[in-house]
Amino acid sequence: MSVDMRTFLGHVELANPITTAAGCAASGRELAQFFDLHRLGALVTRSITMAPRAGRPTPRMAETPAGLLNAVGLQGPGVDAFLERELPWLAQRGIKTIVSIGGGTVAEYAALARRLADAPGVTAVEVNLSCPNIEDRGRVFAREGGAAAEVIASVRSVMRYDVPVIAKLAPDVADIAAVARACVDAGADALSMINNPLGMSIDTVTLKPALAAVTGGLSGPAILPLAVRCVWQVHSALPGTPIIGVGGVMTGADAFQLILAGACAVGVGTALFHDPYACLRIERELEDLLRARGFQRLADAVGLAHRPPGSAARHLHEESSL
Amino acid sequence: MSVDMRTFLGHVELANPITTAAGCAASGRELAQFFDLHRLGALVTRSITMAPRAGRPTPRMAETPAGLLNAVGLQGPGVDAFLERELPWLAQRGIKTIVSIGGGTVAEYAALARRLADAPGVTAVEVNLSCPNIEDRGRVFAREGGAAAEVIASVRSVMRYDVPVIAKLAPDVADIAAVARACVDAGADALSMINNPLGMSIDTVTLKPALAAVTGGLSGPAILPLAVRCVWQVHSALPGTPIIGVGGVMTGADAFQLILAGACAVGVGTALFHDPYACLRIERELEDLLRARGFQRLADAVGLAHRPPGSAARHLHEESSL
Amino acid sequence: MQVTGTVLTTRRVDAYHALTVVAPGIAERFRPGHFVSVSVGGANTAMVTRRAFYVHDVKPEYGGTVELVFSAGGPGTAWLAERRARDTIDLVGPLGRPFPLPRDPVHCVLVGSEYGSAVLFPLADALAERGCRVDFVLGAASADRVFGAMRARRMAERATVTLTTEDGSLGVRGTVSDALPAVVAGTRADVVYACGPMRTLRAVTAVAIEADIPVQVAVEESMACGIGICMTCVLPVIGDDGVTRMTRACAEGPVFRGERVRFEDVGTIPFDALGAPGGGARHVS
Amino acid sequence: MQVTGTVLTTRRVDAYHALTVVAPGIAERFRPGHFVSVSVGGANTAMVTRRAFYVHDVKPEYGGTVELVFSAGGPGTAWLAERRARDTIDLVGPLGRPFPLPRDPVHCVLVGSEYGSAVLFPLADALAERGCRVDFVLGAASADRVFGAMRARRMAERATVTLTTEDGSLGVRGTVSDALPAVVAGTRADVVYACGPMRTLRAVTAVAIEADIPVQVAVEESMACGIGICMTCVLPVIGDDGVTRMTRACAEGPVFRGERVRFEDVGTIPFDALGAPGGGARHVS
Ligand SMILES: Cc1cc2nc3c(=O)[nH]c(=O)nc-3n(C[C@H](O)[C@H](O)[C@H](O)COP(=O)(O)OP(=O)(O)OC[C@H]3O[C@@H](n4cnc5c(N)ncnc54)[C@H](O)[C@@H]3O)c2cc1C
Ligand SMILES: Cc1cc2nc3c(=O)[nH]c(=O)nc-3n(C[C@H](O)[C@H](O)[C@H](O)COP(=O)(O)OP(=O)(O)OC[C@H]3O[C@@H](n4cnc5c(N)ncnc54)[C@H](O)[C@@H]3O)c2cc1C
Ligand SMILES: Cc1cc2nc3c(=O)[nH]c(=O)nc-3n(C[C@H](O)[C@H](O)[C@H](O)COP(=O)(O)O)c2cc1C
Ligand SMILES: Cc1cc2nc3c(=O)[nH]c(=O)nc-3n(C[C@H](O)[C@H](O)[C@H](O)COP(=O)(O)O)c2cc1C
Ligand code: FES
Ligand code: FES
Repeated sequence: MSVDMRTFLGHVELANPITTAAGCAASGRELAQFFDLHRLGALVTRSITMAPRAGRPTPRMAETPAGLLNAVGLQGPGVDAFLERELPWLAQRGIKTIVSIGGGTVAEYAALARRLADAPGVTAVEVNLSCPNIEDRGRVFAREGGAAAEVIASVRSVMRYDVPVIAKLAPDVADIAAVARACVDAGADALSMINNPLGMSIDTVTLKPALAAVTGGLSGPAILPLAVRCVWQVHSALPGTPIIGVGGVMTGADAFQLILAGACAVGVGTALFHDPYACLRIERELEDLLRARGFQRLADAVGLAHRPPGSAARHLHEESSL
Repeated sequence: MSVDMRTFLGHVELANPITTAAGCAASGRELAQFFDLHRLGALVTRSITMAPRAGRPTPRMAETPAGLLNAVGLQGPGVDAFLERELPWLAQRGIKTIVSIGGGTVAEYAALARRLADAPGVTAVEVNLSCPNIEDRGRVFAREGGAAAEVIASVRSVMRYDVPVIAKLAPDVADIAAVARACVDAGADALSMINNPLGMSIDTVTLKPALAAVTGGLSGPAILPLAVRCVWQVHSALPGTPIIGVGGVMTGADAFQLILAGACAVGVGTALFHDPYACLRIERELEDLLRARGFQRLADAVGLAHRPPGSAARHLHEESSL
Repeated sequence: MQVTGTVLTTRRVDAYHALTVVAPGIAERFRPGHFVSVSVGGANTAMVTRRAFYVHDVKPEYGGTVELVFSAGGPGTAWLAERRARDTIDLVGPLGRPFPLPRDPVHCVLVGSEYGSAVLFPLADALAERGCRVDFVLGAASADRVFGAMRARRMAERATVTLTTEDGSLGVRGTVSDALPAVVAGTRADVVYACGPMRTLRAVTAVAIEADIPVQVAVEESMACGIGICMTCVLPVIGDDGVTRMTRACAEGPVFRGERVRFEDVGTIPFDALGAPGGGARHVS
Repeated sequence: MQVTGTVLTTRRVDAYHALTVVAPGIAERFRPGHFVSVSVGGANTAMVTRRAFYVHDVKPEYGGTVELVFSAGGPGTAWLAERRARDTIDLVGPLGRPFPLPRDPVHCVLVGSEYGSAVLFPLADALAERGCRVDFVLGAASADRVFGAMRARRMAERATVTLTTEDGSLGVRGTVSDALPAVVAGTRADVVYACGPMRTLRAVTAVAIEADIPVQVAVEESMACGIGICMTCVLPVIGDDGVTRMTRACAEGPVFRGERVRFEDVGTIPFDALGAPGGGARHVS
């Protein structure tokens, strides 16, 4: 018996819940050498910027316990080249594509959205809010609900109504549910979380930061418990909003945790670096787990850990471990 | 040639920089079965509360990749029993003891400080700010600079001037340097970071949260990159303030990372659960590393990664990985 | 103490794996009921916590060996099951408070469920040495999970061995606690010792209370440290003063007097426990 | 492609470890200059990234084997050094763009430093097959780190093998680039192929430019994925259009034309690179 793996981001249907994570699948072509991209729920692009970006100097990566630090710095071709070469390649093949965008000002996000508004093949727009706001001393948009909401409102106002706008949130905040709510109030149709928490590693031989950029984003299994917690808290606060759960997913069981916490789709990033087939494997493992537990539809598992079978909704202190 | 491992928290001298992390050494007696506690730089107690606390229901722990989630809930005997039975045991043996305190209101912290003010054998007081503020809808003090500062000011005003007050900070904030500055402005003599970021795990067999308390604190190697980053950012902002670096330290090299980032002492928590001798081993490994790299004094390594040998101070974007 | 032990032999015993490890210091200090904690996963593992195991057997060879019996479930026990002779493993132990032994040569019934039976054999030896009569009740879900039946039969020349399985594939259909009342009555037992899952210990304790004889249970709680410092392994236990405290299974246990354990409240903080929220004590969260 | 390969043999070669792995699919597709990435640490490891290794040798046995040569430094290579015959390892490959081969039977100098020499032997075979003359310059810090001297001597019957060590313990004292100009002149080389650390490749490239002959270098950059999706392995390379781009060593490389690599700018973003901060392009951070 096969499980109905379809899921919805707003009114956009995905054939299955497993997507790539933003910035972890380059242009798509690289992974296409390994498997048919149609088997993805969706491909999420790297965060597209207005101008081409060379990114950060190397070293850009450092391994940490069960994790990876990266400071790539949104290297990419810029929106013109993206619309000319990358998006059409995906669109012609009919690959569901969620375009991630990144900017330094509200106006830049809006301008990016405008460029995407008429482009064919944009399934949804994911707004990477983990970019420094150059009009606010480099403060990252995602760390402040007001700034995040402004970006979302401006993007939402520009995009066609049938293209969902997804706000991608970062965990480095005191209250992720508050930031999420601000984004939804500003018009976000869905949320994606988590982007990389900021980390750092120091090389004890050279006595210098391991990354040229000093700090970098932490990804991989180490952050799975943070992702599960963020998805849980936001789904608690906004049960009606679709969530793409991202962060440290290496197996179907990891994806299942995010789904039980409230995600209806799951992004896979660092796992792809280890296993180019990770998305397919995780999708298969997830389906097997669902089937083994008697689920006929993925949708029935979404957020289920909030309503344990046979018990009334629980009211629990969730704010502190102490 | 032996390295001078002495370090200072304010004007309190520790023979070496390695301490236990708060809440990870019970009453001290448990570890004393394994080694002589005098060999610690200091013993940090569990967070002492006014009343005895039974803590949270079990399960209280879940393993995560390179990490551990705990939701113990500050189980402890309360300040009376602590002053009667635990502190005297340590004081009589002359073990340097940093007493951690936890409360639900500013007044409760102040009351705890008052109880400690006259107690003999208090080397320093560490204020655990990761407790929910029952006067602010359970918002954790450490997540809001103002609330944290109020607690620190009230504790500082009560403690004897020669007993340093250490503010223990949590990483679940948008700007840890801002919280740190608020605490220092309110009178904190030193800072300790990081407390556990909030995480969660879901049991994919029972389909329920793995912890009875739903969410819990993440500790262990997974969080080392977050701890290094926090110490780095705060030392950058407040180079004169002593920092106890805590979070995921399993080896001397991990401790060395925190020291190069700006910590002058290092707390060891989860590693003790795996290796009761962890503090001694880490101290030895750290000393070996320092010696191998030609350091004669630990103090010379503190914060050194901010000033790489042979180069001018760097100015680097540190706010974002992107 | 911490010991790097060399694996001497590995074998399968029905559903279980048995590992004999050279660990002189631990073997020497061992008393029945002690457990050890094992570091799993090797260098650069993502598994940060040790795994706890009862010591099944101690032998004097090579300065002292300990045998562990375990079922491979999660990743840590799966790793352990892959160890081979000459591999080394890192043990901390012996840990916990062992079974108290009676001074007089009394009649004892030893009750074990699943791998819980493993811990009973060194206990049986110690009891036999003191001239106690030792009867066994060993059970599990199915025949391949009943541990130690043969050895029990060999030991219990002048006593009885009762086997139970839930599926009836061996011995009496049912659980050890179903079979226990008859054994207690038949052997005129003075004391019961038990090890197994919490629900088994609860039922066994009820039987002993009913029979008005003391019962010592060795419990199993999730443990992050095994040495009393992490406070994750607690269960509600009534103290000598009548006060219920959240008590560490690793440091104050794993052996408790059965009637002192509030089995029905395991997994909760009973409202009348010392420091319970609302229980007189103010709480901060 | 991803292959679970069985280790056939392991051996020590001076300072290096060599591992022969049965990996038919990879062996079949292999061209000289390709590399593979290896998953390290086994189940439940804390090491999340693969390690990249050049393929030293490919043999048809067992459907196809690949041999890797590596020095055990960090935890991943240390783990790999502990593999034994019959263990399985997980490989992805062949990866990268291989060395371009000349159409004509030209004179080639192959320059290898440390384990970088390993990648030159399948290349030498391919060149020899095309009737090229192949001379070697192999070097390292010390004698035990010069890889492949014997094999080079065996291959290069009608050609020369020059060895260099920085400590003078073998061959000429100095580096491969010190020795290279004389070899290029003496053999009237038409092309240079090189593999080794970045500073070696930089010096070798300078020699080739000076001699006005093409040079192909196989570079080594820290890689998190090896398949072109993580963007961590970039270095500044000048394109056919004269524009410098931060170019992926794994996908566009690891083999580049030496004069196209801006060695002096590796580890920086040259101000004139496409998308450099301030370089015409607006930047968001
Ligand atoms: C005092 C004591 C003695 C024990 N003796 C034995 C024995 O002799 N034979 C045997 O097979 N098992 C024994 N256990 C149970 C054994 O510790 C667990 O089966 C084992 O830890 C599970 O590890 P895992 O990697 O397979 O599972 P995982 O689920 O990956 O374990 C994850 C974490 O949870 C903890 N954990 C999970 N299940 C248990 C459990 N049932 N009890 C305690 N901690 C758990 C682990 O220690 C680990 O920290 C004993 C437990 C205790 C507390
Ligand atoms: C294309 C290519 C081919 C290579 N071929 C060989 C070879 O044939 N033999 C050999 O001995 N080594 C080779 N290397 C280097 C080898 O990949 C590293 O030595 C190895 O990854 C270090 O792993 P570790 O666990 O010992 O060190 P760690 O420091 O623990 O590695 C941590 C992380 O950094 C990366 N890393 C560290 N050093 C290097 C490095 N020098 N190059 C690339 N990534 C690095 C690792 O991949 C890992 O992700 C090659 C590298 C590349 C890029
Ligand atoms: C190398 C790398 C590049 C990334 N680039 C982007 C990006 O361009 N935009 C974005 O929103 N997130 C980016 N991310 C974050 C991921 O999309 C994802 O949120 C995060 O890595 C956690 O998931 P993971 O643990 O599965 O990798 C990047 C992550 C990595 C590791
Ligand atoms: C079981 C457990 C109990 C803890 N109890 C306290 C506590 O009482 N007070 C406190 O400030 N921090 C407490 N912490 C946090 C630690 O002191 C430390 O900040 C954190 O665990 C990170 O360090 P580690 O990775 O070395 O464990 C506790 C951590 C653990 C794992
Ligand atoms: S397991 Fe840590 S206190 Fe018992
Ligand atoms: S290693 Fe990932 S892009 Fe090259």
